Amino acid sequence: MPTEERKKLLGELKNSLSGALPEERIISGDYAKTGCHLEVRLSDAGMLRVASVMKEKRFYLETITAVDFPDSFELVYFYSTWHQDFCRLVARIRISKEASPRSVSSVYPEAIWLEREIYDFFGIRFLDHPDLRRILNPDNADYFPLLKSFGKTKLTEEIDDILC
Amino acid sequence: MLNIKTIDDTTINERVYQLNLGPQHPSTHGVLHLLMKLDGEVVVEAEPIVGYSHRGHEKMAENRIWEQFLPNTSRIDYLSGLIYNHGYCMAVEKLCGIEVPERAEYIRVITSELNRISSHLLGIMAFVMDIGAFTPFLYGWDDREHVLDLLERVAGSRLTYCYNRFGGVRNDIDREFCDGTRRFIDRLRGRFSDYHNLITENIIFIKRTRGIGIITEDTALDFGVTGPTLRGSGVGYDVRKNEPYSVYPEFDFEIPVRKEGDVMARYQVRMAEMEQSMNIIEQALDGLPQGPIRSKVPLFIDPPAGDCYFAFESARGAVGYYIVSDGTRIPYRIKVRTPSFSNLFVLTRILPGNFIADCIATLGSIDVVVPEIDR
Amino acid sequence: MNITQLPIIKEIYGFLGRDLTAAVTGILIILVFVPLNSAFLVWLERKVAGHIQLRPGPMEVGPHGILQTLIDAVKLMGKEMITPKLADKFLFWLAPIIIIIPAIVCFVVIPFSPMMQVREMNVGILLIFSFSSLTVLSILMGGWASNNKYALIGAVRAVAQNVAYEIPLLLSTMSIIIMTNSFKMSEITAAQSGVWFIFYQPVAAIIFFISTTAETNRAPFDLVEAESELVSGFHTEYTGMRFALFFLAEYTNMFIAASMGAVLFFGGWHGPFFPGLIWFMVKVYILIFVIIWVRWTFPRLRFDQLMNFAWKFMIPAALLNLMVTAVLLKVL
Amino acid sequence: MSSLSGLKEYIKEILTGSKSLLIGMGITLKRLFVPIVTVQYPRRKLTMTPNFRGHIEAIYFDDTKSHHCIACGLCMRTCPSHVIKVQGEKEKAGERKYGRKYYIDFTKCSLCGLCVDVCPEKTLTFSHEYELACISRWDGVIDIMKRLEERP
Amino acid sequence: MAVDERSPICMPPNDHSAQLKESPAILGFAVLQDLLNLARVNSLWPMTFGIACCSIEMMAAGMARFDLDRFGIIFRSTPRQSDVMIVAGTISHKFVPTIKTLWEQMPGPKWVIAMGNCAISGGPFAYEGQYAIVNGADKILPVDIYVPGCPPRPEGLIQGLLQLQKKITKGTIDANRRAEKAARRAKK
Repeated sequence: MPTEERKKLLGELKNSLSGALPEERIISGDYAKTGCHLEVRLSDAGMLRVASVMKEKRFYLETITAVDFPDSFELVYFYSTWHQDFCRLVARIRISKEASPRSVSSVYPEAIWLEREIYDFFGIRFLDHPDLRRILNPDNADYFPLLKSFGKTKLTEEIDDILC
Repeated sequence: MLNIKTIDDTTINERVYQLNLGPQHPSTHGVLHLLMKLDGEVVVEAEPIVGYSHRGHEKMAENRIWEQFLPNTSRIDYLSGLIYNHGYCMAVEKLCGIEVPERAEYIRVITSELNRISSHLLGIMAFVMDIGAFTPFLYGWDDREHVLDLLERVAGSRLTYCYNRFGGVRNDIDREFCDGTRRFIDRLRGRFSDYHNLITENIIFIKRTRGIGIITEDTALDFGVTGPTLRGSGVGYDVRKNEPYSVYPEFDFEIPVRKEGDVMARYQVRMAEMEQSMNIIEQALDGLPQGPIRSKVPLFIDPPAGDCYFAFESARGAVGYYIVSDGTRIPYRIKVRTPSFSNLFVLTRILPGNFIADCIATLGSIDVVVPEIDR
Repeated sequence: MNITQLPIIKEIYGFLGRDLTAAVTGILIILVFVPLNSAFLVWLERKVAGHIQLRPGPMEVGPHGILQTLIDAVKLMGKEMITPKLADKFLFWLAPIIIIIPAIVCFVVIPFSPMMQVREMNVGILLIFSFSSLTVLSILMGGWASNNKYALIGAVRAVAQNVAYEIPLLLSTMSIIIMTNSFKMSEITAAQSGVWFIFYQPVAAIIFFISTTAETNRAPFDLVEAESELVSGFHTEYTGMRFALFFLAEYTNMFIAASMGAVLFFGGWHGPFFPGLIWFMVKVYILIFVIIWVRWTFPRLRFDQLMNFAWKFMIPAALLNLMVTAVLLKVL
Repeated sequence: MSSLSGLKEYIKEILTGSKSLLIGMGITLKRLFVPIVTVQYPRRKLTMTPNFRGHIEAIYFDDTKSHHCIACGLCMRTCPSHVIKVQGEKEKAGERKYGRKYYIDFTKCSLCGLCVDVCPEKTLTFSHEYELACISRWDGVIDIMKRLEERP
Repeated sequence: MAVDERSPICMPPNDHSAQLKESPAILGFAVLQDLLNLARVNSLWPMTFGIACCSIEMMAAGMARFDLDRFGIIFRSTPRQSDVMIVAGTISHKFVPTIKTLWEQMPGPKWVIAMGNCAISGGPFAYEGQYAIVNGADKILPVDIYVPGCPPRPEGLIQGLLQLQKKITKGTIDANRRAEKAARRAKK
C-alpha cells in the first residue's frame, strides 16, 4: 500500500478542507483503532461544505448515520475513496434533539435514502430534503424506533407475552 | 440537476399508467416493490419501495450483549452470511484489540470465499432465470449444493451460519474438507466452459444484456455504488484489495473490472470473481498454517468505550459496521452499511427509458438481497 | 377385419350417409384424444425438463408419474372458480371456451394416416391457419377482461406477436404449396413419398419452425406469459378449470403445429415397415420434443427484438425463399 | 461500402448466433442423458455431517449414566432468543445441583450454538434431527431430558 | 407440561391435538371426496412467495437435489393458480396487508405452511422491544403445518408438505372446519 501517496492525499485533503471550513477542527484519526484516517468535527451546518469538497476529490459517501446520545444526536458521515491509496474521512456533528440539520442530498443523491432512513429511525428532519418520508417502517407509523427512549410499544406487547 | 422524482398519482394521465411490480412478484428476489410509471412498455419513472422485510436488526443489537448479535449478522444478508459473520467478528476484535490466530484467519478466508462463490452462483443464475432461461438456474444450484455441503461440514448449517466467534472460529476444518474443497474447485472449473457456452455466448443472452442498464462512473459516485456493480463500471474498487483486512494481503488475486457498465459487464465481473475466489481458496489451502483456532477470549466480552468503523467486502459490495460502545456488555449502537441499499437506489436513475424486460434484467444484474436492504 | 363391415355401422351409414358418420365418429375420437394427448404432453414436458435439469420430474403418481397431469386436472376441477369483481364477466367466461374451439377444429383436417383423416378438404391448410389465428382473439379477450395490468400487457404482446409471425409462417408454407399446387394436406403428404420437402426447402423449414414456436407462444418467444416479467401473462387471473383450458389449448396448439411441420416437411405418414399412423406420431413427437428442448435451453427475447426479428429477418428471408422457389420451379 | 460491410456483419452475426444456439442445445441434450443427481428424499436420506446443527440435546455420559447438566443457567442467559428453560434441584443440601427439566422452544431457536459453547460441563450438543414438521405451533417445544431417556 | 409459572416458554392454551380427529365420511360422497383429496394432495401447487432466508431453502427444495416436482409440486407465480402458501420468512407489519390480499386471492381449497422459525413465532427476531414484525403467521393466517428450523433443511420442508398431504387425506381439515361451523351455529 503506497503510504507516501496517501500522506500526500491526506495533506491535500486537509488543505482544501481547512480552506472550506476555517473554524472547524480537523483531526488525524487513528486508523488502526477507529478505521478512519481523518476526522472532522463540525460545530454547525458545515456538512454541505464538507460534502462538496469530498465530491470534488471524488470521494463517495459511504454512509450516514446518527447516534442517540442522552442530550443530543450525533450525525456521522463516512466518506472514502475508490483510489488505490485508500483513505476514509469521518465528519461528525453534534446537534440538539430538536435541530433540523441541512441535507447533503443535493451533492450526493445517495443521501436521499440515507437521510430518509435516519428520519425513519430517529425522527431527525433534514432541511431541503426533496422527499422526506418513511422508508423502512410503514408510512403511518408513529414511532421512531432507534431512539433510546423508544420503549415497549403496542406491537411488542404480544411478543412479550410469549417471552414471558 | 437531480433527475430523481418520486411517483405522484396526480401526474398519471391516459397515456401513462402505473404498475406495481411486487412486493410479491417472481422476479423481485423476495419482497421488493418497484412502483413504475409506464408508457406502453417503456418505463417513464421507477421508484423502489423497500421495507417489506424490515426486521429491526439495529434495534435488536441495542438489546443484546455483543455475542448475541452474532447469529443475526448472517441473517442480514443470508446469501453471504459467513462474510458478514467474519466482518462483525473483525469489527469487534478491532474495537477490543483481540488477537486472532493465523489459522483461524485462514479458515475464515476460506469459508468466506466459498460463501462468496455460492452467493455469486445463485446471484448469476437467478439473474439468468429473470432473463428467461430456467435450466442454468438448476445447473448453478447443482454446483451450489456442493458448496453448501462443504460449508455444512464445517459450519453446521446450509444458509444462515453462526460459525465465527470473537477471537477465532468454532470448529476446525479437517482433511476431508480440504480435499473436498479442492475437488469442488476442479469440478467448478470444468463446469465454467459449459456455463460460457450455455449462457455467456448465447446470442439471445448477449442481445438481452449488451448496452442495457448502463451505470456510468459518475452515477456510481453519486449513489455510492460498490461491489461487482461498481466493478462492471470500470472502477477497480474492492475492499479486499484497497483496504486489506484479515489475511487477504498474503494472497495473490486480481480484481476483475469491465469498462462497459452494462448488465453484461456486471455478469462477467461476477463470473470472473468466482474464478478469483477459487484462486484465493487454493492459495489458502496450500498455505494453511497449523496452530490454535481460537485465542483466549473471556466468556462475555466488555469492549472499551469508543467507536470504530470496519469495512469489508461482501458478495454485493462494501459493507461497513459502525460500532459505538459505551463500555458495557451491550452495544450502544451498531449501524450496518449494506451495499444493496445504495446499489438499489441507482435504479431510479437508470431504469427510465427502458422496457419492462430490461428493468427485470437490470434488477437481476444488481443482485440485491432484500433483507439486506431493509435490515 | 374392417370395421366398416359391421352391421350396425352399415345401418348408421344407411341413415346418415358415409361422410357424416365418419365426421361424427372422428370428432368424438378427437374429443377424447385432445385432453388425453395434452395430458401426456404436459407429462412429457415435465419429464424432459426434469431430465435436462438433472432431476427426475414427476415420479410419485403412477409409474414414473404418468398419471400426474390427470390428477392435476381432477384437482383443478375441484378448485374454486374466481371471477374478479371488476372483470368483464361475459368475456372472462367466454375466453377459455373460445380458445378450445380452434384447437379441436384443426384436428379435423390433419392426416394421421392415409385412412385416418376426419375430413378431406381442399383448403385444409387454410382452415388450420384461419382457425389458429382465432387463438389470439381469445388471449386478447382473456387478457382484457381480467382487468389486470399484467394480463393486459400479455394480451397486447400476444396480438402483436401473432400478427408478426403469421406472415413468415404463411410465406414459408406458400413455398411448399407452389411446389405441390395444392392446399390439401393429403396431397402434400403424398407428394413426399420419395423425398421429404425439408431437403428441398431447408430455409422454409427453419422459418416455419421458428414461426410456429412463436405462434404457439413457446419459449424463447413466450413473452405472452413471461413469468419473470408478467407473473403469468394473460391467464394471471384465471383459476381452476378455466386455467386448465388455456393450458390444454396451449399443448394442443403445439401438437397441431408439430403435425403441420410433419406434414409439410417430414413426409407425413410416409416411412418404411410401420403403418402410417406410427410414423406420423413418431415424427410429431420428435418435433414436439425439439420444441420442449428449445424451451428449456434458451433465454427469452425482449419484445422489440422479437418484432425486429420477425419483420427484419424472417419476412425478408421467407420472401426471398419464396421467390427463389418460384423462379427455380419455372426454370426447371 | 459501409452498407455492404454492415450486411456482412449482419450475416456473420446470424451465423455465429445460430452456432451459439446449437452449442447451447448440445449442452442441454448432453445433460438429458447424464444420471440425475436427485436424492429421492423420503425413500433415501442424506447422512448428516458430524457438525450438522439440529436442535440442541444433552449428551449421555457412561460414567454417570446420565447427562452432566448442573442447571447453572448459563445457556439460558446466553441464548439470544430466550429459547431455553432449565430447572434443577439439589438431591441433598450442600450438593451440586442436577438438571431435572430442560425445555427448548425450537420454533424460536436460531441455531447459533452459543449455549453449546458456554456450557461449563460440555453436556450439550447438536442433534442431527431435521424432520420436525408439526401440526401445532407448540409441538416445536422439545423436552431434552425426555429425549435422553428415550434415546435408543 | 409447564415448568413453572414464570416459564419463558408459554404452553398452549388448549390442546390442539384434540380437534384433529378422523373425519366421518360425508354421506355417499365419501368416495368422491376421497378422490378429490387424492388429487389435491398429489398436486399441491405452492405460490412463488419467498420473504427472507427461508425462501432460498424453499427454492433449494425445488431444485435438482431434492426436486419437489416428484410429488407433483410445481411453483406457480400467481396466487390464482396456487393451492398452498408457503410463508417462508419474517412477516413485517408493512407486509401484512399484502399477505392478506394474496391469501384472499387464492382459490379454495387452500392451505398455509409456516416455514421457518420466523413464520412460526417470530423466531430470533422476537425480542423485547421489537417493533417491526408479526410474531407468527398464525396471527394472520390459518396455518396448517409448521416447519421449524432456521432455516429448515429442504428435507424438512418436503416432510412438512408430506405431513400436509396426510392431513388433507385424513380429512382433519374438513373436520375442523365443520366443527367450527357447528360451534358457530350452536352459539346462534
